[in-house]
Amino acid sequence: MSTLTTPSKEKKRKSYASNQEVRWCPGCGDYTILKQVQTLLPTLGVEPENIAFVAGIGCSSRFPYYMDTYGIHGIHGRAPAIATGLKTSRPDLSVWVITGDGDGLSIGGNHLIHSLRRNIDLNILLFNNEIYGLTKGQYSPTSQKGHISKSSPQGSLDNPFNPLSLALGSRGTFLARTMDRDPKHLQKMLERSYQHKGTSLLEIYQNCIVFNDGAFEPYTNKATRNKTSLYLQQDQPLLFGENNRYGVRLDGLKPVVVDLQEEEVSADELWIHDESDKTKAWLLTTFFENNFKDNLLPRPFGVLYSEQIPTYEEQLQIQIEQAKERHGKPDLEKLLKGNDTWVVR
Amino acid sequence: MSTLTTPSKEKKRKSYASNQEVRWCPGCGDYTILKQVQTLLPTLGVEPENIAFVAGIGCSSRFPYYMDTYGIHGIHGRAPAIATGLKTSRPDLSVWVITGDGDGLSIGGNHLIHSLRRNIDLNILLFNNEIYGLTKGQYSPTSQKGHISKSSPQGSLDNPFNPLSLALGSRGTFLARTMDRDPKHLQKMLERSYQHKGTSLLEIYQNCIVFNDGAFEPYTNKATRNKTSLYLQQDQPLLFGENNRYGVRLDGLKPVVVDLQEEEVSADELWIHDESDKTKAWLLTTFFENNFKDNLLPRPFGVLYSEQIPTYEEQLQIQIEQAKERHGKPDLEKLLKGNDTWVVR
Amino acid sequence: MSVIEKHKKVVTVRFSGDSGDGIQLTGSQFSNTTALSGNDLSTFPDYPAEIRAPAGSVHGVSAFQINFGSQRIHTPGDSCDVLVVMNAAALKANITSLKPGGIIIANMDGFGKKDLALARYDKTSDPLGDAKKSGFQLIKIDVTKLTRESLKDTGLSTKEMDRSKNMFVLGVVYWLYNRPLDPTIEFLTSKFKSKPEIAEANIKAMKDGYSFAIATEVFSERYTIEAAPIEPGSYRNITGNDAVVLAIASAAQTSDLPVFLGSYPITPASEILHGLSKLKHYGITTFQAEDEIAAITSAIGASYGGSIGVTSSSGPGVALKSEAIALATMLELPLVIINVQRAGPSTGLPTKTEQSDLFQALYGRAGDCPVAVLAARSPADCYAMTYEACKIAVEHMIPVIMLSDGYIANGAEPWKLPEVKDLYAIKPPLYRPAENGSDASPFFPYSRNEDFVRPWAIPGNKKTIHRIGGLEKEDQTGNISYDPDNHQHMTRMREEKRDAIAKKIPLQTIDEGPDQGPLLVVGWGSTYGSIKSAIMEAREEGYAVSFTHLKYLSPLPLNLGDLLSRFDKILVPEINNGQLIHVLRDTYQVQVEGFNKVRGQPLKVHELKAAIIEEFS
Amino acid sequence: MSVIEKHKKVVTVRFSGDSGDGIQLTGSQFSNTTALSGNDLSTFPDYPAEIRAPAGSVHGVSAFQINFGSQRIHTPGDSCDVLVVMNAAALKANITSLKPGGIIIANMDGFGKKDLALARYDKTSDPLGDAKKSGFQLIKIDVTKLTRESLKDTGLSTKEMDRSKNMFVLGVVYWLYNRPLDPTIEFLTSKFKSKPEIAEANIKAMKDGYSFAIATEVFSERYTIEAAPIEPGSYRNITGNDAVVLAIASAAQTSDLPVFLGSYPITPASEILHGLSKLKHYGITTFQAEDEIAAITSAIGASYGGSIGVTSSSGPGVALKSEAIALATMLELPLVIINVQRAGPSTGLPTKTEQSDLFQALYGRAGDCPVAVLAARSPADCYAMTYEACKIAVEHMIPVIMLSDGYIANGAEPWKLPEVKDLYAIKPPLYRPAENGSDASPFFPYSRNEDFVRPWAIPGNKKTIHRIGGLEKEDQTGNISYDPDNHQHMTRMREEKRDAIAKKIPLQTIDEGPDQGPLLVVGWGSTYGSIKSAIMEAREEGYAVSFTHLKYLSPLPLNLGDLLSRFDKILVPEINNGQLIHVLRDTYQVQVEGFNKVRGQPLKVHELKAAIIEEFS
Ligand SMILES: Cc1ncc(C[n+]2csc(CCOP(=O)(O)OP(=O)(O)O)c2C)c(N)n1
Ligand SMILES: Cc1ncc(C[n+]2csc(CCOP(=O)(O)OP(=O)(O)O)c2C)c(N)n1
Ligand code: SF4
Ligand code: SF4
Ligand SMILES: [Mg+2]
Ligand SMILES: [Mg+2]
Repeated sequence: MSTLTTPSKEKKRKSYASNQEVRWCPGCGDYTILKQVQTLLPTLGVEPENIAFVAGIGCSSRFPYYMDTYGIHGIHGRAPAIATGLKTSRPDLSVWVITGDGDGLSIGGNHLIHSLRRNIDLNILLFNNEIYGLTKGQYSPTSQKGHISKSSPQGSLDNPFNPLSLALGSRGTFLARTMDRDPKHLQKMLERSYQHKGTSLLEIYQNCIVFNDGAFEPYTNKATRNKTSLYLQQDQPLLFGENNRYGVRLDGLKPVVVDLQEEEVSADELWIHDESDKTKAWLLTTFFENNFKDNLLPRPFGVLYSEQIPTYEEQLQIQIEQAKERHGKPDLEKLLKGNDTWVVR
Repeated sequence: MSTLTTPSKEKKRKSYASNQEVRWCPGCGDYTILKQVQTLLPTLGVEPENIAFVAGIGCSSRFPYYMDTYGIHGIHGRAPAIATGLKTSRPDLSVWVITGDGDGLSIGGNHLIHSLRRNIDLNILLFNNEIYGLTKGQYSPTSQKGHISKSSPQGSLDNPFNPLSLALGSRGTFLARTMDRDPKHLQKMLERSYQHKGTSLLEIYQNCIVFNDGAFEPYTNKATRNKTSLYLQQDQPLLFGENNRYGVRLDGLKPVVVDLQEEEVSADELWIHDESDKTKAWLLTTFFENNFKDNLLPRPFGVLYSEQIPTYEEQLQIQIEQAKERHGKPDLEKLLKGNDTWVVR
Repeated sequence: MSVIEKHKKVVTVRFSGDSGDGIQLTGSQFSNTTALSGNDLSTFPDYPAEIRAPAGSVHGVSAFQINFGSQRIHTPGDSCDVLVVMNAAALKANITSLKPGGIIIANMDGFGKKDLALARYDKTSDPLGDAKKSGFQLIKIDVTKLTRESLKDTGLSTKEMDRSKNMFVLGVVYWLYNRPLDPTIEFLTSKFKSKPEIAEANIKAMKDGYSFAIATEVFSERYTIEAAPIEPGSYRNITGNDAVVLAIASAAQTSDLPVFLGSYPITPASEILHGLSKLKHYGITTFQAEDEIAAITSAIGASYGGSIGVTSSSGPGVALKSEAIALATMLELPLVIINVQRAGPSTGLPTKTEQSDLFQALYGRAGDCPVAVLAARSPADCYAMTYEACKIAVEHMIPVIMLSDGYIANGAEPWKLPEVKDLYAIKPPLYRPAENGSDASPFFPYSRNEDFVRPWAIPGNKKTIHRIGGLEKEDQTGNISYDPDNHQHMTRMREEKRDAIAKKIPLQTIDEGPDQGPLLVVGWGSTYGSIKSAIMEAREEGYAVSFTHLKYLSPLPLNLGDLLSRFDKILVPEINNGQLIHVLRDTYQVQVEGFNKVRGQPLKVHELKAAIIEEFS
Repeated sequence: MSVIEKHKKVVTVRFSGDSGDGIQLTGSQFSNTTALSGNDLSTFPDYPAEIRAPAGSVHGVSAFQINFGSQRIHTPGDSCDVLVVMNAAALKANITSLKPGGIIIANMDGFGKKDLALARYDKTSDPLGDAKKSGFQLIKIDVTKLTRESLKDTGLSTKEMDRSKNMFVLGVVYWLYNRPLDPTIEFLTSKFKSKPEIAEANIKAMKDGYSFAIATEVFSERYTIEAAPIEPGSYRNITGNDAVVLAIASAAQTSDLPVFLGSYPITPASEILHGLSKLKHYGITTFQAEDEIAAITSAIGASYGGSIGVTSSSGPGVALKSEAIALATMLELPLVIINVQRAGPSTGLPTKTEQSDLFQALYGRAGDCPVAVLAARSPADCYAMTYEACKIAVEHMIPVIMLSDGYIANGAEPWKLPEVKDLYAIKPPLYRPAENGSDASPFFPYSRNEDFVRPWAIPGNKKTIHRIGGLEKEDQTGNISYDPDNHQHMTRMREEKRDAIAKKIPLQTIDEGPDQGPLLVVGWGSTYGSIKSAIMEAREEGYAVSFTHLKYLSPLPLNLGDLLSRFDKILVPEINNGQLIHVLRDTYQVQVEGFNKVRGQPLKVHELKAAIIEEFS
């Protein structure tokens, strides 16, 4: 499957676009994400009437209005909870959650971590722009420490969340990272999120051109991105840099960057990516904190972790079936009677 | 310092006990924890008027009433937030948070993870009894999957949180685990929590004798606890079992139990505990999930992780000082005037 | 000395003892037998606030009160004729609820030195002697000793034998009120099916208690209470929380809709979650959410998907749902919010009752945010009003708050079983155009029917694809609109939709007394029984007082203003600091007086009666 | 053609253009200069709902309206005399706000084909021509071209030059109203201190705009507006949100207490967080919490620690705080809750104004939960009422909700600077016994003074160690109490404490008109200006209408009932579906009529005036 948009695809894409005018700032990263979602959906074999987009509040959370599918623009932070009710009661639907770093990690952090542990089959797209866009530029739980914003004139004091570490600590079963500026990879990751049965969390680096322009510059800028971004591929060694010049090797528990041009390292000494390895996944999420230090670890993009365990709603269905088997057809009369009745004549 | 209660200590302990009758169920694990806290405090050199206990709602959250210190019995789940306001505005106080697995991880999960990432100097004691006690026995976010309770008659469907994994994923800087039935260790861990500058999370396995009796039986029962519990000691190898018969070794990234009587393993091949190693800490928290599987990993007790970074309130103080330096003594008149004034005569 | 047989119209008995003494079971057995004997009755369990307080302590006392008679019974009784106390703490905690001259049945083995100390009586005191001196009739029985004696040949351990103490006492009380033992024998046999020796022991203890009462003539009188004039039919005892559960199951059936309950445990509402979680085969899904906000928002998500979304909580939990209730109001989706009120504000007295969340229900949201508000008047009425809440929510696409409270949630009364086939229908305004039909007309999610209700189009249909949200929506299309006139229009529509419900609810009727006169008492919610009793007593004494009771608080019945205007004075009793009184003053600009008690308890009939009579002086 | 010089009493000018056109800066410069010229004025910025809509589109239009005159000014004006439009979209969005026959100053370079298309005008249409046909006066200026011409020698890029377009227009308007250029020259010089070439360019463009107006005689008339009769003193322009910030800083100083603000960003309240976060050196700590619940509970924690706890939000955020407000009510700690209302319910119209959170403020909590509620009537009044809120919260140990709204939060008016030394004192009821003193009397955290206020004892003092919580507390000791009578007592105490505040607030006075008569208009909150203007106009036309405006909503002023009773009719205008009207009906059982607009906008003076006059027919 080619992930680039061909003319006929474009037509299909439009069939998933609602008639509402898209109202993000010109140049906002949200546009590409919208486009890739609209491009992907027609290829999945799910009809639009069986898809629902659920969002909270934020620039990104306007997303559902632009999709010609079912959808709910909820209240701030509650999208995962709304989606939980929808998916649990309607397991036949494909339910997508759209949230931002403020919506999903600040006010909505609790719902996010709980849906991750419950493993409800939701596709959560976290539009991370490291800022509160809609409220015009306060620092968010993913803003770099020291970030100067309207509400932090002397720099923010909070250590930012590392969203994927948090998700792993919450027992998330599918964790991936991508960015608005790489539509091809973005679409691939959207597809993988869709395919995963269980809660999938896809963190999307999204540029807010107005309040936090260039936050992900190191990973998108042509001059630097080679050195800063690593694209994960299942069963492949961790390689990055121009012509895959660099690799990552495990020195005990410590990930170390090796320059394959300078050092004599064979491919099988390198770290081989294994999505099912939770410890490796943890290490990959922590590349985050090591960034900009001596041992300049790149930012990993791709599927960091994927684990197939039963979903919440699957198990619920089993319990429903069991209850039906045990109790037979509901007999309201009997239920109302309970155990002790008497008759007055 | 001996941690056992001697007669004079008993007197000191009483001086930290309020005159309110303690009203937990007879045999509840909360009693021991209360006693150990009351025993420890007099040894710390902080006067009771400079200590505050802040709690949410739950059996455990009644704790502040029983301490003769300052204290707030707040609302369900919000203790970390209340404590954040108190500690941030009163960095001179020693602030303790008392919470339960429901209070702290269900309704209050968001405040907990945010205080962890902010690293405010709070000592959070998480009384984990894997059940909602006060509301009479519903399953909690730490209840084992399949737990049959009043609200899960066919067994709970949720994967439980692994509280320390969650905390590590939230960038917690001090994570430890202890249990009600081991007063000595409990007291040691309380002391370590106190000593840590930054948010310390101490998970305390606490037996709810009424609604979830025996939840931690494997770790407290004399017959089994040797095999199931591992006590971490800084710079010491991971050893457990009768006469430290077993050790834990790292096979690449995989922790493996070795029977030192059967296998020829030298002490330095074993995993040496290092509180400052975050990757090791992660592996230790995941022993949780490996429990009851082939490779029967023990449950680690002790300090899993400890990292010294600046606290929120320290940094805030610096900003306050900077602001004072930059702006000088507050000049209300000037502030009110702003930039543009005119005079009407 | 021979026993005098007397007839009585109404009797109140209160069983009390330590939490471990099986008081609740004793009480419910006595209730069942009483119901089978044809009496009307009302019961109230009084649990300790602590989960399990130290044995023998005052705050560990558990009690169960039953009021029964040969006439209609509306409350568990202000105070009791007979007080059973299993230990000293029980006496201490309950003596104030005994009528002057009332009977104390005391287990003497619970009045040892240790028991007195645990109950915090003075070492040297003799509380039973003091009680006798105060004019109470004292029946001393060595229950523990006698039970052990009775069971000595069973081979049970002392501890096991002691568990039957309550049955011994129950036997005594059965004798006192001339009750058959069979119902309890049947119950015990089935309950301990797998442990027949335990069933045997309990039955023996009860029989021996009964015989003991005959043989020892401890009582000089014995009472018979004739059957009450009760409407014929099948009955069961039911608590308010159980009634809520059954109503929701009923609504699922009659509407042919799935139900989704999102809930977070809280006293005294948790039993609704517990009860519904057992009914998966009724198409009912329960979700124990991480908090109240997730509870209600998950229910909203499910409503969008085509379920009846329900959420249950108590005041502080409902406070957390305010923002989401407003979302549901904007989305115009069905949503049922059950609020089992408790004494507040804040954590307050969580195990005590109050009806102080009326303000919150009516007004507790940002913006102009009209919802429907109903209130149940008794345990059994929780069935009717919850069913009604589901019907209104679904048929009017609106959030409905159903107010219950700790008193009726835990209290029980006989409930005449409805005929399932007679349950009135619930007709969701579902809109499902045939997907392959030729109907090309576009779908308008915010078009409205004659009751201002929008169509409910659930995901899965290609022709009704639409999105909804909390931003103001354009009339008809539901698209976002910032148009000022549209906002004015939609604000009005939401209000008119709520108001239009008034056409569907019953007109307000007078419950007691003439439909005009000097004094009307207006009640709402769980005070019904107390007010009814007080009114009946006052009327018997010749006072021309009338009574009406509100079950619909928003919208109010269309004729209420007219009805109120026909009385000279209006008195509103409430278990709060005055809430409905403000609504009536505001809505009808009538002079209203309040009778307000905020004691965490049901209204006392005699106090209210006195207040009513006072109005005539 | 020579220019006629005219005098005018009141003028309204509306600047509009694309978000990128610098409209807000233009407006605020015009305001400053106008203020310095001695006029009274009122301004309102009208931002687009989107952060940054596509350039040239209608929803990307930004506007700034100023109403100024030689008499007292109370609103930014219903409609404008002069409308400046920088492009076609601006015309489309704002033409309805121009008075019949009003002047349009149009930048012709914003009316090209592309501009028309972006504004969604028909390809073939000529909106300016149409406007002229409708009787508007049209002044066409090629602003872009002229500005580029003006700056062609500066060496700036075209893009840079175009940034001065707004200054060119400002020059034109300055000429039209006979305004000096110096204040803006000064402003530009200081603003672009580090970029003098930009300052120069802007100044040149403005001067050339001014000269252009003189030279080309595009206008046939020119206006002079005399200074208004304004109280002598120092003035500045202030928005409501800025005023809140300054009031809190002032309260910190006069009370000698630290302030802790816990807040979570939300439109239109965020500026309070922004403003206070710059004032750390005033003893003000700001904490951007993870949500509104953490925001308020952190403030409660800080209050316990001895700070003035403050939290700021808007309706949906305040809804989330309900449970915690009840906690603070129980804890009896100072807490200030600023609610900058916006149009609801739910997300509603977040950038639009409304005063529909009064119900929520008064009643939106579980249980009987009395708090104090105040409301500011104008941008500058936000200072007075926020200061008052701090004072009441601290001196009465109670949560105080201060209601502002989007209109006054963003709108600005001249504010007479208070003398710092004249600010009245705030006296916290701190209780700090000497630790080494011999005073052995025990400390009672829930004892009360004559105003029912408990002592505030903060951690750090050995003699006042105590614990508080949300469970009902025993009178005096503050220990947990389940005693029924105590609960009744404490419920009453909490209410009486709130009610006692009434003794401390000013009696209600009549703002306009006689203190008795046929009609009284009662307002509250941000409608003050509109009502005042409408009343003054109606009175000038001879209608005997009076006006009173409420700033204290709970408790209400002691004499309000008396005051209301002296009028035959009462009219309550509100920007909601009717809220205060219910409070008055309830409290005073008076007949009240409502004038309710729910359009997300301030009340229109002429509409209200018409409604007032209607009352006399
Ligand atoms: C209860 C509530 N609190 C606060 C807000 C204000 N608010 C709207 S969106 C937002 C944050 C948006 O940030 P993010 O989720 O990162 O989305 P972005 O705009 O950056 O895409 C906030 C604070 C709200 N709408 N509701
Ligand atoms: C807002 C709110 N929701 C629900 C409750 C009811 N509630 C009180 S404690 C509790 C859970 C207690 O569990 P946990 O925190 O584990 O404490 P434990 O009793 O087990 O010590 C719940 C659900 C409440 N008091 N307030
Ligand atoms: S403010 Fe930022 S995130 Fe929001 S639409 Fe504009 S560019 Fe995008
Ligand atoms: S219910 Fe459980 S946790 Fe609560 S006091 Fe009793 S034993 Fe302890
Ligand atoms: Mg963001
Ligand atoms: Mg627990």
